[in-house]
Amino acid sequence: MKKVQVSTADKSWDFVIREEDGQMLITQNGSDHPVDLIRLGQSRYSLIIDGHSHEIGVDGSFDGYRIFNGSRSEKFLVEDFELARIKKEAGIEDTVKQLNVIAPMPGLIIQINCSEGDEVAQNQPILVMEAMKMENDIKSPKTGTIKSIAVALGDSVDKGQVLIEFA
Amino acid sequence: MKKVQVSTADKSWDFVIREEDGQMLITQNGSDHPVDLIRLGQSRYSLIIDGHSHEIGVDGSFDGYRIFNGSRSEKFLVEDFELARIKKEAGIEDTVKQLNVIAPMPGLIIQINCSEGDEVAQNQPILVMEAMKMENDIKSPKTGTIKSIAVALGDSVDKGQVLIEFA
Amino acid sequence: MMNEINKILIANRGEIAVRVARGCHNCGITAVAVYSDPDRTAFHVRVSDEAYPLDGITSAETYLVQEKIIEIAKSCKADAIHPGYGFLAENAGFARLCAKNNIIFIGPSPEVIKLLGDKLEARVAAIKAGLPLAPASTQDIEDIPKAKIEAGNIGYPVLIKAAAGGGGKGMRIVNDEDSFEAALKMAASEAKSAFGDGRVYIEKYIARPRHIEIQIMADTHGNVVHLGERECSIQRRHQKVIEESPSAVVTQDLRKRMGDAAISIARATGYVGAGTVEFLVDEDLNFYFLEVNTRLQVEHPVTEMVTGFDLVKEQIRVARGHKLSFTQEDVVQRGHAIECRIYAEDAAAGFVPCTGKLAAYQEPAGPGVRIDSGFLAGDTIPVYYDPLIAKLVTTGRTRETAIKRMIRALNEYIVHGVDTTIPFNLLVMENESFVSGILSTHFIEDEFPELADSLSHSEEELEISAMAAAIIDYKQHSKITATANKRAETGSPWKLSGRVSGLRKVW
Amino acid sequence: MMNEINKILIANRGEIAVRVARGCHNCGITAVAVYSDPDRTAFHVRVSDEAYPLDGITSAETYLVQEKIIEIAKSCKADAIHPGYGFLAENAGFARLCAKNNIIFIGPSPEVIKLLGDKLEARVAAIKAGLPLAPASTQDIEDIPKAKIEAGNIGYPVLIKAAAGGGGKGMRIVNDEDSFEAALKMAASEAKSAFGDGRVYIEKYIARPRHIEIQIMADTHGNVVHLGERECSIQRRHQKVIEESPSAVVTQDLRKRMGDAAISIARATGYVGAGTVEFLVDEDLNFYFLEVNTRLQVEHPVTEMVTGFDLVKEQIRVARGHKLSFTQEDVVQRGHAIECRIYAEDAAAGFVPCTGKLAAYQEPAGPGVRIDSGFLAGDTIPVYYDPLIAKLVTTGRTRETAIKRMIRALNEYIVHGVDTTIPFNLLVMENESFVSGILSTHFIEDEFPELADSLSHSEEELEISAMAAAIIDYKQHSKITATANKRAETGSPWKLSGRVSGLRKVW
Repeated sequence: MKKVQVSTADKSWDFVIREEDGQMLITQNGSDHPVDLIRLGQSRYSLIIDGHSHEIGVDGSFDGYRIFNGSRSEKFLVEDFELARIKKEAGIEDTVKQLNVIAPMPGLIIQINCSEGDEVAQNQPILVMEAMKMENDIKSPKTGTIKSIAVALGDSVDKGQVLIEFA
Repeated sequence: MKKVQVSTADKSWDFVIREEDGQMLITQNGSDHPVDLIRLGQSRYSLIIDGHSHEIGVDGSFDGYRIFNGSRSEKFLVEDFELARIKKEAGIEDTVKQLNVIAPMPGLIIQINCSEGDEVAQNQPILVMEAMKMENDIKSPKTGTIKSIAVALGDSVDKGQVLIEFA
Repeated sequence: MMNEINKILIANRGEIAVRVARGCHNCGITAVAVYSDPDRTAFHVRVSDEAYPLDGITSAETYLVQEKIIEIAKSCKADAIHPGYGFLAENAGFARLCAKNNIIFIGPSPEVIKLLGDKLEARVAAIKAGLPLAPASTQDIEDIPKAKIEAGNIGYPVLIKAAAGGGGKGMRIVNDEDSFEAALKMAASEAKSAFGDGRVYIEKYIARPRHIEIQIMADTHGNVVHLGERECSIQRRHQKVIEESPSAVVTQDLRKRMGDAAISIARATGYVGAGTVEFLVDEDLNFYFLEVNTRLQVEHPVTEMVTGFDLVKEQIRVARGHKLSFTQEDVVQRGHAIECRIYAEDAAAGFVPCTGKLAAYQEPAGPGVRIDSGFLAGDTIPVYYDPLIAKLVTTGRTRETAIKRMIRALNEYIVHGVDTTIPFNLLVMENESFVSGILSTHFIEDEFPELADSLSHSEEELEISAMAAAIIDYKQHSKITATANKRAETGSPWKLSGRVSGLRKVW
Repeated sequence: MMNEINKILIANRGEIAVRVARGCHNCGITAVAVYSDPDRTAFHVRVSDEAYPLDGITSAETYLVQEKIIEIAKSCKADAIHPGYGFLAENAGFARLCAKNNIIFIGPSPEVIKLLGDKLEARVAAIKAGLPLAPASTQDIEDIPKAKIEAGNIGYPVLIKAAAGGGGKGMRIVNDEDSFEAALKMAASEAKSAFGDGRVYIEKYIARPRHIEIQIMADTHGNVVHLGERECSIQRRHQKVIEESPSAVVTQDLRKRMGDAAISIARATGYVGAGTVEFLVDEDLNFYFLEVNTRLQVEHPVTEMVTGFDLVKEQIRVARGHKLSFTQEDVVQRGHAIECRIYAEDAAAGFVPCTGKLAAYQEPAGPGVRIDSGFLAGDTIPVYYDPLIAKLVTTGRTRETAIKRMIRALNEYIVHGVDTTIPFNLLVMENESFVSGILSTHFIEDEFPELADSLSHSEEELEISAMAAAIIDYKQHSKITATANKRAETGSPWKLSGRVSGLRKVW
């Protein structure tokens, strides 16, 4: 049995997972859901929960889990429930909540629309990158405070490079 | 550089393979063919020979190479050219030429149409298996002499099990 | 009376279960899959919204167990069950069990299924409805001397057929009176053991017939329409392998006469839903009633492509109690469609099933291509069920275009890991008689008496594959040598095996 | 004059190169691919018969290098070059270079490409041919006071456009005379820097226009036909994203008038091959000539699906010097077709391109679905080129059916590894205005002012994904624990990391 907290930048869920007579069960708010998870390929699963069939992909390049479900993806942090509680009490923020801004592709930084210490809203444009012959607005993934800006105007950046860190 | 003999049950080819300035070349009958082989997945390759593009699959479960090209497949034995020559002189037959009859699926042997020592023609029906609710003729893969029959009437056989061995 | 249908349980597997799930999704209906143990990760499970286990392996343990399916349908609150084809699709008892449990069975009534499922009863119904039939004995045979007289009246050669038959079992061609009695007894005994029903009857044997069938759709409001013909003459072991619509020989007049005949028997029997009336057509284009299939056919897509209608959607409409969305006047065939069934079978070895893993699996696509598939890359073709992988359908403004597109699509199709009937289909598409539209149910034997030879590789193809083997071996060998050298330095015993590997490769 | 064409070099990549290769194969023609270094294993290389390297990475180093392409065409003895769209498709110089090297360029003559590529010259040709145009300055602007008078005569708001323009660059909307001069200067400078040509002109700004275009085909024998319209009003950054045929607002009469207009300009300019005449249509259904695209369009499949013609095949016919295979009377639209472009883009973040590996990639199929794709499972979307993955086209007897099938197909589409515009396309398909056929080029801004919010996950979806993360983590953790326990026994320091892994997982 394992009790975990799963969180995105602004939501979190508590689940208990256990196995009984070879049947895996996930419990949320006191109700049990039978689970059948079968690996299809390297990072692809067929998941049946409560009889509902889902095709799930997992991206291993993300620090946490990036889950693909249908045509959408979302990033999750999975933590031991007790650890999450202790950390919260101690005031330690976890990784997904600290979410950095990462370069989605290689390119050139041609505009910086924020400063260190700025409060920014989710989806607020904070940078402009030139890539693939286009100017691309890079938006804030969350509402929060900018801790540091890791790039300067005119910098050439690689895919996955950290551009901005949140406090 | 490597000189090899590639053979099926009834054909064989001699090739020389070498690399020159990073370019792989395969030579047959004195003419060079530039080769570009790129692995696409576990057992799948993109092969460009002389500018002609082919999609090649390789089956690792066969003792030798089963090559898929387009919608067809064929089994090949690849041997060092010198070794093949020595073996031939010594009268040693190689694996593909000795080709056994293998059960193509699990099933029940319901008829045996040949005896040990029989000369059979290629594609001559030699066994009947019941499988997938159908009676399936099993035909001889080659013209040759039957060395031994490894199953009896009524035997239940697994996929891949040897049914008949050739001399 | 209108029936609410928001959730449909699909009592099937493979490509038809996927097709029906798509039909449900096209109508905004929840699709429920059921699956045997080997099918846990099958495409039909993955494409459906819900999926429940049947706990078992063989068809007899799973897809044929009526009670299990009904129980799942009830517990997941399915409004209806779509049986696909095969399994329980033409089982009157199952249709009755659905009704008893207040679940809509998507198909005709149990009575109609039963009536048309019995070949002798169906013949009687067809005669009453005024359909042309091949001369035959009017009932099953009990008395041999009387049967001989009937056979003589019909005229040899005659065909002895099982009343409960199908798939060529209990069937015998008899060329003269001398061999009649023995053939009759054998046919009856075969029918008895295959179907538990030894009744047989005699029919005129038609040489080199075409198999042409009419698709019908009927609603509960008394509307019956036909959607034109499908030609399914290319068969192996009495099983269709290539189908097309329209037929190269059916004129507008013949289509109307065959269509009217099909509508007549549907009206006479109170038919509801999608159905197919099968005919044999002789060389003078006389047509003879064969049987009615009371379900969606494997080959329904060719009709969909030329008429533009969605047959699964119409089936659901009818099951809901609605009127058909179209009338006979709305049915206009446009262009041509051909279907090739892609089986995991080795055609050269007499179409023996091949099972195994689809190491690579890439379907053709693009202009004029529709594919209805039951498998995905990486899947294993299980040994327990029908080896149909997919149905490849191409369309074009003309038959010629549809054929050319089929050749293109077959060449583009990549299946590594198992042998398929793709090379066989290519052979047919490039055959002169086929291209000229000269077909009969004897097509394969007539055109390819030595099928294995016809299917053998071209020299050029074989040489490319041989080169590929040599090159892959070379690359593999270089890698092994590199590893061997590395290990040799550290004193491992690998050096020896490195040398041996030149002799014989296991990879 | 008949030209022999047995081998065609496709000077393109991605889905259009695959589409053209399939067109070649449908005609029994050898398809030759060319490829940049990152495209060595791209679908267009694998589907073609021959493939030759362009040695380089960026478009400027490869697909745009005319000499390299001509050299390959000559050395592999290609009879013709098909340019697809983009790259060299509307480059008069390249068409001329082909002619000089005795290679057939599949498209109109260099003179026609040049004439219609210049927006001002094209406007003049359209006026001469009697096409309706939005009121505009008759030539490029040299004198600002004179331009102000022209703008006043046209009536504000006006649009300043680059003569050599495209893609919204050098374009400005001006609402009143006060802001005219500044806008004019900015537009000219932008046009100069983007196209090396600072000429601009003034056009009446049409509020909420629809973008509707007419497909034409012309042969070398003087036959010109149109194949009906495509509505392409749904655009982001002046780029089409969803197209359909027929348009919900085009009546038979309007179609004939727009079709006749398109044929007029084709005749007037001596057009040969496939082309598209683009119009803006205002709220009163007045239509205004916009421009002519002298190539196959991205969205050509919707026309193919409703008319039944194969445009690539017709292009090849025309290039061979044959007459078109059909006349205007043969062109009948049947049913409805919609195309959704599937881009590797994050629509919520303003359609920024996403690159990466297609860890899982599974296309929808079945009834009413056509997909023209440029990628296969396992491929990487390269950063260097257009991020179009595929074009998904659905058809139906009605627009409603085509929309429902599109929703079904989009839901069935599996892409793991990169974000795509699938959720955006779903949003549009389920939008009330779209379903009612109320469209304009401002559709996206009008309907989804907060696109990121509209695209956010439903609570239910998110919860399932969270559960999936928890379950996968649990399975992964069990495995790690098992390994850790095993290692602990052998005294490895893994135990500690086993404990730490509960805190933060890298996987």
